[in-house]
Amino acid sequence: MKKLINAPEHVVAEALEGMAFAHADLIRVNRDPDFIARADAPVRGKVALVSGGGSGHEPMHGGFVGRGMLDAACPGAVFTSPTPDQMLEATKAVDGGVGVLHIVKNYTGDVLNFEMAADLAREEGIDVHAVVIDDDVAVKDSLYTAGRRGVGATVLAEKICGGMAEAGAPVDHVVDLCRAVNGAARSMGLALTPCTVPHAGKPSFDLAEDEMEFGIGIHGEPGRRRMKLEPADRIAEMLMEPILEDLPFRRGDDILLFVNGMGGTPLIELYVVYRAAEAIAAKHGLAVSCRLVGSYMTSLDMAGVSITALRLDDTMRKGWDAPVITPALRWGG
Amino acid sequence: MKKLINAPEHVVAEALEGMAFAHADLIRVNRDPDFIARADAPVRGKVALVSGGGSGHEPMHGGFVGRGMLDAACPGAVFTSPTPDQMLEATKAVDGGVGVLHIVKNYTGDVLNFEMAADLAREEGIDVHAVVIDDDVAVKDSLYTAGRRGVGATVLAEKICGGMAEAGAPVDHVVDLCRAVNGAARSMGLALTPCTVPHAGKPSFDLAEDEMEFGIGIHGEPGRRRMKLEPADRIAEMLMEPILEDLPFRRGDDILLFVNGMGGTPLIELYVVYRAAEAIAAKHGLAVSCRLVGSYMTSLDMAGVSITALRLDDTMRKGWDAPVITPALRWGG
Amino acid sequence: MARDATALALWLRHANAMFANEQAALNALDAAIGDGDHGANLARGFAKVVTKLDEATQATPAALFKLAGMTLIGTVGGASGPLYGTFFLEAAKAAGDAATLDDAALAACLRAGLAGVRARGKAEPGDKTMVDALIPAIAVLDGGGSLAKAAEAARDGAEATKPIVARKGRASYLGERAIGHVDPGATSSAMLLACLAEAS
Amino acid sequence: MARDATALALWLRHANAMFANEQAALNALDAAIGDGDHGANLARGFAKVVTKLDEATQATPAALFKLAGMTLIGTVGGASGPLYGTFFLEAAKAAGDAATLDDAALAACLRAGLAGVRARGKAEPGDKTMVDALIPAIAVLDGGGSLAKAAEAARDGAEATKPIVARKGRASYLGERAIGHVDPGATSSAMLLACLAEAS
Ligand SMILES: Nc1ncnc2c1ncn2[C@@H]1O[C@H](COP(=O)(O)OP(=O)(O)O)[C@@H](O)[C@H]1O
Ligand SMILES: Nc1ncnc2c1ncn2[C@@H]1O[C@H](COP(=O)(O)OP(=O)(O)O)[C@@H](O)[C@H]1O
Ligand SMILES: [Mg+2]
Ligand SMILES: [Mg+2]
Ligand SMILES: [Mg+2]
Ligand SMILES: [Mg+2]
Repeated sequence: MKKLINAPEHVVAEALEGMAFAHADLIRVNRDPDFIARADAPVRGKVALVSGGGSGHEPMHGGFVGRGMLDAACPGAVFTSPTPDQMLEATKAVDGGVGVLHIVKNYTGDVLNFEMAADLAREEGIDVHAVVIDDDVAVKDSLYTAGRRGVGATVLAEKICGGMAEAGAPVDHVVDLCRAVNGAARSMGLALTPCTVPHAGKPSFDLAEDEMEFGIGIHGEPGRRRMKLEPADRIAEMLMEPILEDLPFRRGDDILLFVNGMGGTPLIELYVVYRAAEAIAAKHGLAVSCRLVGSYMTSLDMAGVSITALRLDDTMRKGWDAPVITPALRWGG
Repeated sequence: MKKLINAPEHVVAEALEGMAFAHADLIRVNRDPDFIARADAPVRGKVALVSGGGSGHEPMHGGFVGRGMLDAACPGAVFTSPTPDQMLEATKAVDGGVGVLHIVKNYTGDVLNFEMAADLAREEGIDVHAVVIDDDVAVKDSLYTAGRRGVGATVLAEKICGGMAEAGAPVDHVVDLCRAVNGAARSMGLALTPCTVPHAGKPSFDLAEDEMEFGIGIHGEPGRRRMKLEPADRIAEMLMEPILEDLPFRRGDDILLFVNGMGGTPLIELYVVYRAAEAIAAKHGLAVSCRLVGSYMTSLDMAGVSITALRLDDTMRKGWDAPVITPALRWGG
Repeated sequence: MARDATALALWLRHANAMFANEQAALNALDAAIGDGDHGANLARGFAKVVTKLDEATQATPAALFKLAGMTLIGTVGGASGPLYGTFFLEAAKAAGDAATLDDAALAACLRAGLAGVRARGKAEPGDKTMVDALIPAIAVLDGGGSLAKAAEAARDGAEATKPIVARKGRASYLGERAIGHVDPGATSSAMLLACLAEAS
Repeated sequence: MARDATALALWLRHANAMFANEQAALNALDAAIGDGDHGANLARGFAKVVTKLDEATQATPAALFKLAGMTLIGTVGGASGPLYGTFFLEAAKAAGDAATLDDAALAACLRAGLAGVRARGKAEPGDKTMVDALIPAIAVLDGGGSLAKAAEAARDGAEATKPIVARKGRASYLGERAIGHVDPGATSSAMLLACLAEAS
């Protein structure tokens, strides 16, 4: 295992300290329980957004804390859901008195821990709402699974809802908007290499030199099927087709297109994939009006890519375009 | 070789097209000769900044084109200097009538090609200046080498000079500032893994599972020496010490600290290194007032890190803090 | 047989020893159909429970269970943290302010714990989860069987998760590929009951 | 012997065939002490030169050299692109508007080319660069020797770069580690002169 770390058990804490040094103007890092809050929290009269999940997906979620996006993020151990006390303390620290939204990725652990935290926060009189994100079309959504996993749409929901919350939207609007974003977004991902969890010290699965793993999640879990490596244009097609069919997206839809790197993939390759993805969208008669290309929701050092498409409406576009000032995402005033 | 590409010979062109799709609001991509210019170029009355170099270092330089940073960037083939016709056309396209600065990394190819381009541009009546960046303390700067390589200071010089040019600084000031930044910045890097150039199809060097390569450049070339893998804190020390000794930095200096990922290193690890680097700076009595953490100057999929320290003065700090709106670096209005 | 908080604390201490020993085995079970952290999660949680037990004696079984539940919730994370945490919190509620628990009262606590796990996780029997170990164990107690017999039933229940697909938790993503692997949570539940039988 | 532009074009066509064939070998030399692209760079550049030659006949040697120089500069990149480009541009200037070049005039062109390379790259003899092949070759011509002899001298000059450290270009970063490897640019220069001797 080749990593720039001191010891597996200290990675999360030390990275948090590094973030605290690097972004003292934007965020405040609380230890024990661990959470990251925006520097000016709580913002009175603003709906607060809290998210969280296992570490190893950086910049998600801590890199999205700041004006116009999240009010707090709770990092768990690597790939392990954080605990309700973290979420409770984060919720209390950022509550502006007009409601808090928990944005939860659909993994049993995340869902259960956030549920408990919400119960506890409500007992303390905070108006907590939760939206579970489940946009991964690689998982069959049926009674016989834990349901689709939450992947790329999480980043979009956090940005869009964060933008509207900052602009003063009331809690019910923000909650509905978050559900709407989740309902209109679909994602699919693929890995060229496995990742190595520091604690485990060895790759999460084996993959031959000419193979890729199709339909992966973000925890180093194997995907839907293993197949021969394909050229980037074909890979983009294989990801876009199930995404477009699933919603389904229709000719004339206006979309946001998000090409995400899994951590070990260089930016030059993401642009090659983005080119193919936007061409495919155009061929399907979709108008791409918002775009994001980069490694925003990662699986440690995994090489790979995921694509997310979101059918936009006016509110979503407004939320997306709104100013955001966080360590990882920044635009506007 | 596992890459999200179609064919090695198309990577650069297709990535450029992907960038053109993804950032149409900020940049304009010219093909044949290839260069990226800011969307509103030429900006009359503003000193124009042009840089360039081999591809494979993304987001450098194309990701730094936009308001407050570069006016144009010229991408060569992967790890191969671009040609003078690219630089000439880019220079003509962004010349605002008050001088153009070429920011050149010190590699023989880059230097010679930019020199020819500058000669040609001057023949066409453009007031071209050039500053060569050579901040890499891993290379002995003597009569007997091509001199220090240009690495991390390039990003800082482009941002700082871009900020001041945007604010209306005349060409002589911008040129002097660029020289000053280069003179006050020092860098050092290290690789945990080699990178794989698409054309070559195999790793640029071999490295055992417990080894790292110390003093690498950004072209997959081997470094100063090969050694056993060390913990992140020790690695930060090994990079910081030669940097701090070389300038030398002195107690009380105010610095910008830049921890840069080489492409295949996840952000969580960069924060672990940043934590150690800032602690070391503090121990040496340095005040860190500006910071950058991320993969901004990469070597394709190489896992590794470089550190750059810059002794700041007021003008540099002003240039750094000035607004920047580019695909890869964005802050301020 | 009536157990006070000190006697019941022995259960949790046994469990801590068990999970410390079996951590790697549980991780391996979880690696096959999940993400490989179940043993680490429980070892971390029960170690913290024992630390807290060492700091202060608990006056009642309810206080002991509540301490265990809160500690597990705050340290385990993942899916099993809230589930085992809920198990002990519900057991605490069922224990009321009794100073000791006889067999029937202890059975009532375990029954309440199971109900809590089912309410929180919504797993049905046969979904390949810890519930598949807990249900048969409680059924034995309901029928007047001993804790030892209940622990045996839990072990059989865990074994019976091997040939089935999962419908809850991470393993459910695998579909048919989960067949042939025992569920790690069912296994840890069986271990927990074995420790209780041994401590009683 | 007087050569017109068509006769000299044969030189460049030979060179193209040579670099296409020797591309891998030159890459390998460059991989040892540089970045492994020297063969690819030259093959790309001379292929483009030949494409341009096919498009239009050049009237004078100067026009031919200028076309070659501009094309190499615009397609080769790296260190060798501007250097070989300058070589041909300076040769073109030396050719003036002559319709043909006799031995002395051709030697003058090559001498001017070398001077251009030295002015641009600032390499001294013994720095382990293409200059180490070009200097002895021009010296042979200066002494009245044939092109064939000059090409031989270039080959010997290239060979002589093997035991020395580099002071220019990428190879200079390697220090002592460059010892034992022939310089790729010196090798390609020797090939270029061999092609000229063959074409004349
Ligand atoms: N909905 C559920 N109800 C009951 N038990 C569950 C449920 N989901 C998962 N489990 C149990 O949790 C175990 C996994 O726990 P653990 O590995 O600690 O958490 P995670 O899956 O978050 O990594 C599974 O083996 C299963 O027995
Ligand atoms: N300053 C210089 N003067 C003369 N020749 C040089 C100089 N620097 C490098 N070279 C020649 O260029 C060759 C390398 O060319 P090439 O591989 O195409 O470019 P790069 O080094 O940019 O990859 C070297 O082998 C050397 O002969
Ligand atoms: Mg887990
Ligand atoms: Mg090169
Ligand atoms: Mg698990
Ligand atoms: Mg080379």
